[in-house]
Amino acid sequence: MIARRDLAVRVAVRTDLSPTCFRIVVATPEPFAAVPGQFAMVACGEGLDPLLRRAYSIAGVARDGERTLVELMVKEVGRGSSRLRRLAPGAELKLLAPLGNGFTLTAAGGARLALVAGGIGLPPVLFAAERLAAAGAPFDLFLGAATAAELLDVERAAAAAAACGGELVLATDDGSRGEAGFVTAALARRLDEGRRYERALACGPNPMLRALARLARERSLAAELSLEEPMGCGVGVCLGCVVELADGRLVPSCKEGPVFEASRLAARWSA
Amino acid sequence: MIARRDLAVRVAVRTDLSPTCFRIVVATPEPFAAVPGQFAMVACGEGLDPLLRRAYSIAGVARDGERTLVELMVKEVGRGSSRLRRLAPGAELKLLAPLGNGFTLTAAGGARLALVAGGIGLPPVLFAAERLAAAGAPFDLFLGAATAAELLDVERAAAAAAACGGELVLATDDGSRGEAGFVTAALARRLDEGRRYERALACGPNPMLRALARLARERSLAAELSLEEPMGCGVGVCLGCVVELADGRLVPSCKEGPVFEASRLAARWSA
Amino acid sequence: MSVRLETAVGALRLANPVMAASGTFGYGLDLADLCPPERLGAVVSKGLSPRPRPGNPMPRIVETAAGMINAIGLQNIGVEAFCREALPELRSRAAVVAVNVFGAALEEYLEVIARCEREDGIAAYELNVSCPNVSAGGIEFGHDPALLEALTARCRAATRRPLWVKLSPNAPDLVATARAAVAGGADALTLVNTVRALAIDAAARRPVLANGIGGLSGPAIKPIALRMVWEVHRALPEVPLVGIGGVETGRDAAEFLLAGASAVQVGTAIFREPAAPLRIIAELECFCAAHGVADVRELIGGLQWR
Amino acid sequence: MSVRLETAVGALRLANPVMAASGTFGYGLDLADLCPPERLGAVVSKGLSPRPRPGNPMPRIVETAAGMINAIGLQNIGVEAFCREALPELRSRAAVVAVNVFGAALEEYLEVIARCEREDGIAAYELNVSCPNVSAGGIEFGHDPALLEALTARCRAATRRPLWVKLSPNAPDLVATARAAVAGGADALTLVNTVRALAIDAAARRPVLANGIGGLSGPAIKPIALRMVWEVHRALPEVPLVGIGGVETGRDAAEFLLAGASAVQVGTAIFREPAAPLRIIAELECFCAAHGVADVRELIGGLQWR
Ligand SMILES: Cc1cc2nc3c(=O)[nH]c(=O)nc-3n(C[C@H](O)[C@H](O)[C@H](O)COP(=O)(O)OP(=O)(O)OC[C@H]3O[C@@H](n4cnc5c(N)ncnc54)[C@H](O)[C@@H]3O)c2cc1C
Ligand SMILES: Cc1cc2nc3c(=O)[nH]c(=O)nc-3n(C[C@H](O)[C@H](O)[C@H](O)COP(=O)(O)OP(=O)(O)OC[C@H]3O[C@@H](n4cnc5c(N)ncnc54)[C@H](O)[C@@H]3O)c2cc1C
Ligand SMILES: Cc1cc2nc3c(=O)[nH]c(=O)nc-3n(C[C@H](O)[C@H](O)[C@H](O)COP(=O)(O)O)c2cc1C
Ligand SMILES: Cc1cc2nc3c(=O)[nH]c(=O)nc-3n(C[C@H](O)[C@H](O)[C@H](O)COP(=O)(O)O)c2cc1C
Ligand code: FES
Ligand code: FES
Repeated sequence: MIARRDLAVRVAVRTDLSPTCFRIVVATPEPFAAVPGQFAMVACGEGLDPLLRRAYSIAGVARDGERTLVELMVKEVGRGSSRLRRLAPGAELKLLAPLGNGFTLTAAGGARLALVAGGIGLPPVLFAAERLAAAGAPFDLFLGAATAAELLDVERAAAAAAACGGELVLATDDGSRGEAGFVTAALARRLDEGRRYERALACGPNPMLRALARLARERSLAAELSLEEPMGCGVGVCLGCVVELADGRLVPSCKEGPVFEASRLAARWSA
Repeated sequence: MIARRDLAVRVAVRTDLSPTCFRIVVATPEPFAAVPGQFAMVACGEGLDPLLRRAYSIAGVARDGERTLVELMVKEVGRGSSRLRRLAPGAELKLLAPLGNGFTLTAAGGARLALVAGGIGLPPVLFAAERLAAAGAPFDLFLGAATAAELLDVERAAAAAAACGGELVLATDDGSRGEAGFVTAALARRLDEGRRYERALACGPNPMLRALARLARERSLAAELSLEEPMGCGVGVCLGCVVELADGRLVPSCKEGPVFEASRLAARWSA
Repeated sequence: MSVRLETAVGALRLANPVMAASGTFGYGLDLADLCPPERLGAVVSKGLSPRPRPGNPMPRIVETAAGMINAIGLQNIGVEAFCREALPELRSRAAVVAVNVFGAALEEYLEVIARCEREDGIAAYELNVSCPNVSAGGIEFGHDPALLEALTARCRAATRRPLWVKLSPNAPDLVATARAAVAGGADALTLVNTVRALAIDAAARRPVLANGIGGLSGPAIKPIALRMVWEVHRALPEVPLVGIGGVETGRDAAEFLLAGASAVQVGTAIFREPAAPLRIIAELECFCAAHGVADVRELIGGLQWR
Repeated sequence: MSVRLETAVGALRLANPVMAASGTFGYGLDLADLCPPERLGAVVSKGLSPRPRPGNPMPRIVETAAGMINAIGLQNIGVEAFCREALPELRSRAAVVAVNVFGAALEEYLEVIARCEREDGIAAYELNVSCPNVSAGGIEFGHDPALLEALTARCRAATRRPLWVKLSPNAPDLVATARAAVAGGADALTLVNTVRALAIDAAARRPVLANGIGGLSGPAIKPIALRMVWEVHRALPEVPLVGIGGVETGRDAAEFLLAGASAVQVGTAIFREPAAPLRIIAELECFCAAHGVADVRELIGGLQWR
């Protein structure tokens, strides 16, 4: 594993993925590697506004000649993300990464993984899918969003799933594309049909993660959830991001997470 | 005179003038006009950093088809100016203008004006020169700077001066270009040689303005000085920019100025 | 959805809850082209003293992180000039005007009020007992509950118009100060004034401001001001409050209302954007519409403590 | 020009005047890869209580304009775990360690100190008497001079190590509080802790933080902190001070030194940039070199009042 560093990077590409979401690829001459599920703390804009960095999951890492490209996918929501959106290629950025623990990508020989993403929860899940595809490990990929326009990067997701014969399941709350309803319901239907998974790996909004944790408990499915608590530092020193575990401990999700085994979390996560 | 407005403009051009100074030309579809010596309050960057707008003298106004171009010249010094420097064409900017009173450009028939600029005091003086040149009014143009590299836009200044047979006098503190020493000394030499001016119009650092005010008092030369007090609002309501007049009153320089008749200012300006 | 923006500070009805703060909007007309005073809930005049005051030497303002420090020293044209030069046009525009009153001694407050009592078109008095800039000035009144009660009572006796007392965030005991003002007869409390602060020019080894200490305002102090409004509202739920400190957006205004303010004032934001109060009114209306608030008064004190 | 960066807080000598603040640098080792503790003037531990504390419910932090509000609730691993898990490596790195001590009652402060007295490698104690987060907690000590003097005196009697008292900016009378701590035997005063503040989620009509009120830190409070350091320095010029509040740059550090601090602490800036203290040391050195300051101690209290 590569040590975390505070990298000064430059924007290589900034493209829109949807009316509200966009991709930022930054380039660094430094060696860099990350595990899907790890994240970066990004200084969004010069000066003091916003004051704190924002956490973004790493969506991919690629070598490009002398430099390493690191990909992020961001939804424009507030101060930080709107600053990022306005960056042009060449703009400088500080990025502390890789942080956190990441998903468990190994599976017992031949066993299948279920990768589940909701909305802007896609980046770590897509990163995991592409890593698994490259390794020839089987998985199904479940992508959910409120509406068709918010299903991001579907072609890349399809290619990753296809690489090892996995299914790409799309679901939208409004039924405008793929199956209608929540993506966790789509997963439940597969389980009902008898499909078996070694483990589910998921990232998305809290209600989705809760639904998945419930499903996992009911069906005795192992599940790893990537949580997004508000973060102050991303490195375990502010204690602003703690998550309650089943044993009552409050642990910093930036350090012990952001990925947690669903069964380790306090009961309210699967209540 | 056109009413002040809070204009949302876009950067049309951003070019370097020297290692530290640059030109920004912004475009607005609104009608706009200004008198040399007037200024704009510019919101330098989104968000709260920096909090207050910065005052910049208007360096020129030109019509370009459907839009009006407004020119500023800025020296990179701190938070605000460095944000401006990093703007790319197309970037949005808010600009409250025109503000303040401006220079008196009319002269009694045929009488000559002395236009004096020090360093980044050039913009309002160059604007005045170009207006006078267009009107066929005679003037000499004195440009001073610490060193040759900080003499800005000399060709444009030369063209303006040449247009009505005026002299362009360059002076640098280190003698690297033009006459060696302060620009006010260059003016004093012309006065010594018997050249007569109806009035001097000046903008530059305070020590230069003080030297000019002294010279004006000693030689009974009328002089208008464009002052640069730190400004909070630019529109007369914060009282952060007051200037002491000879009669003891403290008046907001953004409203009653920024251009003041040297003889109206408190004695310390010409002491 | 149509939103009712009318509110009231005690008996004084306002068309909307957004006022321009004292010292940041001149005498009400300086920015009339960009922000017509009659469109605001009210305008509060620059602090007026019986006679003109020159104020402090320069520099008087300095920017800080998301804030600014000022030590203007209460420069003003005096109550007489205000009544003659500004008030007539404010009246003819039907602007709601609150006069911010400042005095170096109790008698001076009374002098200002007495002069104003001769005029129509003044909706309220706001006593500035909290300006941290003039050492011989208002600061003692605002920091000593007994003194403040006496001052308020004397001013109360001098007018039947609404009387607001503007509290200092630097008072040793904010709630005690608030109680004292109410005991003296204040109809409403404005909070907060600026926070005592210092900026240093490290290269020169001097304070940046000629006065040394000044008052911090702007977004930096908003979380402090909100806390204080809430504390006073909780202690004195019946007392109308006017919230102020770093209001920049309609959402900020809504936050102050929720914390217990009946209206807000906008100060430093006007320096950044002269029409800020108009934008804030529009944003507040949008906020209400988006959150099913038909009457802005539903927000007042509506904070649900956890 | 070579610059001497050594300073001293009372009898405690430090290689440079920049420390990591309590609660923002973990137990001294969490960021050792990015900011080695031994390169700092000192590191101050997260506030330690006799036993581990779980802290407050979430959310615990919220960003504000140039600041943040926290209500962590003094979550910590307890003094025992600190002594066993962190202290040995801090010792072997030769880091200068100050232990930030917190107790819900006087006896708890003494318990923490007693446990630490059994360990080598602790350079000083810093009493947190000012945390505004735990209602049953330290806040009373810091707001009541008599109580604070008694607490300090009891802690003083329990150790011969340097004893610092960290003051609250929310105390009704800062200078009285400072005097009380000194009267109780404090060797130095750290100021300031966070400023009581409130953030409101207007849409939810609730405080953003689960605890409601929290403590404001970051650049927003720097001008307030600087003013307080200067006020205490002016009142008690002989007392060593440690300045804290919004230090982001070497220039900020120089400003605190000029205002009377012998050293500074860096808090929130570490969240923005884990290596901020190292950058600040370098910038302070540059500042000194550029301004002809051969020894950083020349700056201490060097502010020339106008
Ligand atoms: C481990 C981790 C990974 C993340 N990965 C991604 C990612 O890949 N892509 C992406 O777009 N975002 C991601 N986020 C969220 C991101 O960090 C920011 O919170 C988000 O971009 C909003 O920041 P902002 O400055 O634009 O909005 P702000 O101005 O901070 O806030 C806008 C709104 O969002 C809410 N909000 C702020 N922070 C959070 C949070 N952490 N979680 C939920 N709501 C919040 C605020 O309360 C506010 O209502 C991640 C967060 C974490 C903790
Ligand atoms: C009427 C007027 C016209 C101006 N015209 C121009 C112009 O045409 N081009 C131009 O480059 N600048 C001009 N200025 C100066 C400009 O407004 C800014 O002060 C300057 O750009 C520095 O801002 P900053 O944010 O970059 O630096 P800051 O971060 O604000 O400060 C950097 C340094 O400059 C000092 N400083 C800040 N404001 C002033 C000030 N007003 N005067 C002197 N020193 C100051 C600070 O003390 C600090 O040391 C003008 C000012 C006024 C009042
Ligand atoms: C430049 C300036 C001048 C001020 N003058 C006065 C004044 O005369 N009387 C008064 O009561 N408050 C005065 N104030 C305080 C403001 O009215 C207000 O209480 C404070 O600035 C906080 O609000 P804000 O953060 O919106 O600016 C002044 C503030 C500033 C910035
Ligand atoms: C998240 C957080 C936790 C803190 N925990 C403590 C603590 O345990 N003990 C303490 O004395 N101060 C604590 N503080 C206060 C800081 O040490 C410091 O006094 C304050 O943040 C101001 O400095 P800054 O502006 O540099 O952050 C904490 C501050 C923050 C932001
Ligand atoms: S974000 Fe600071 S501890 Fe996790
Ligand atoms: S800058 Fe505010 S009065 Fe002139």
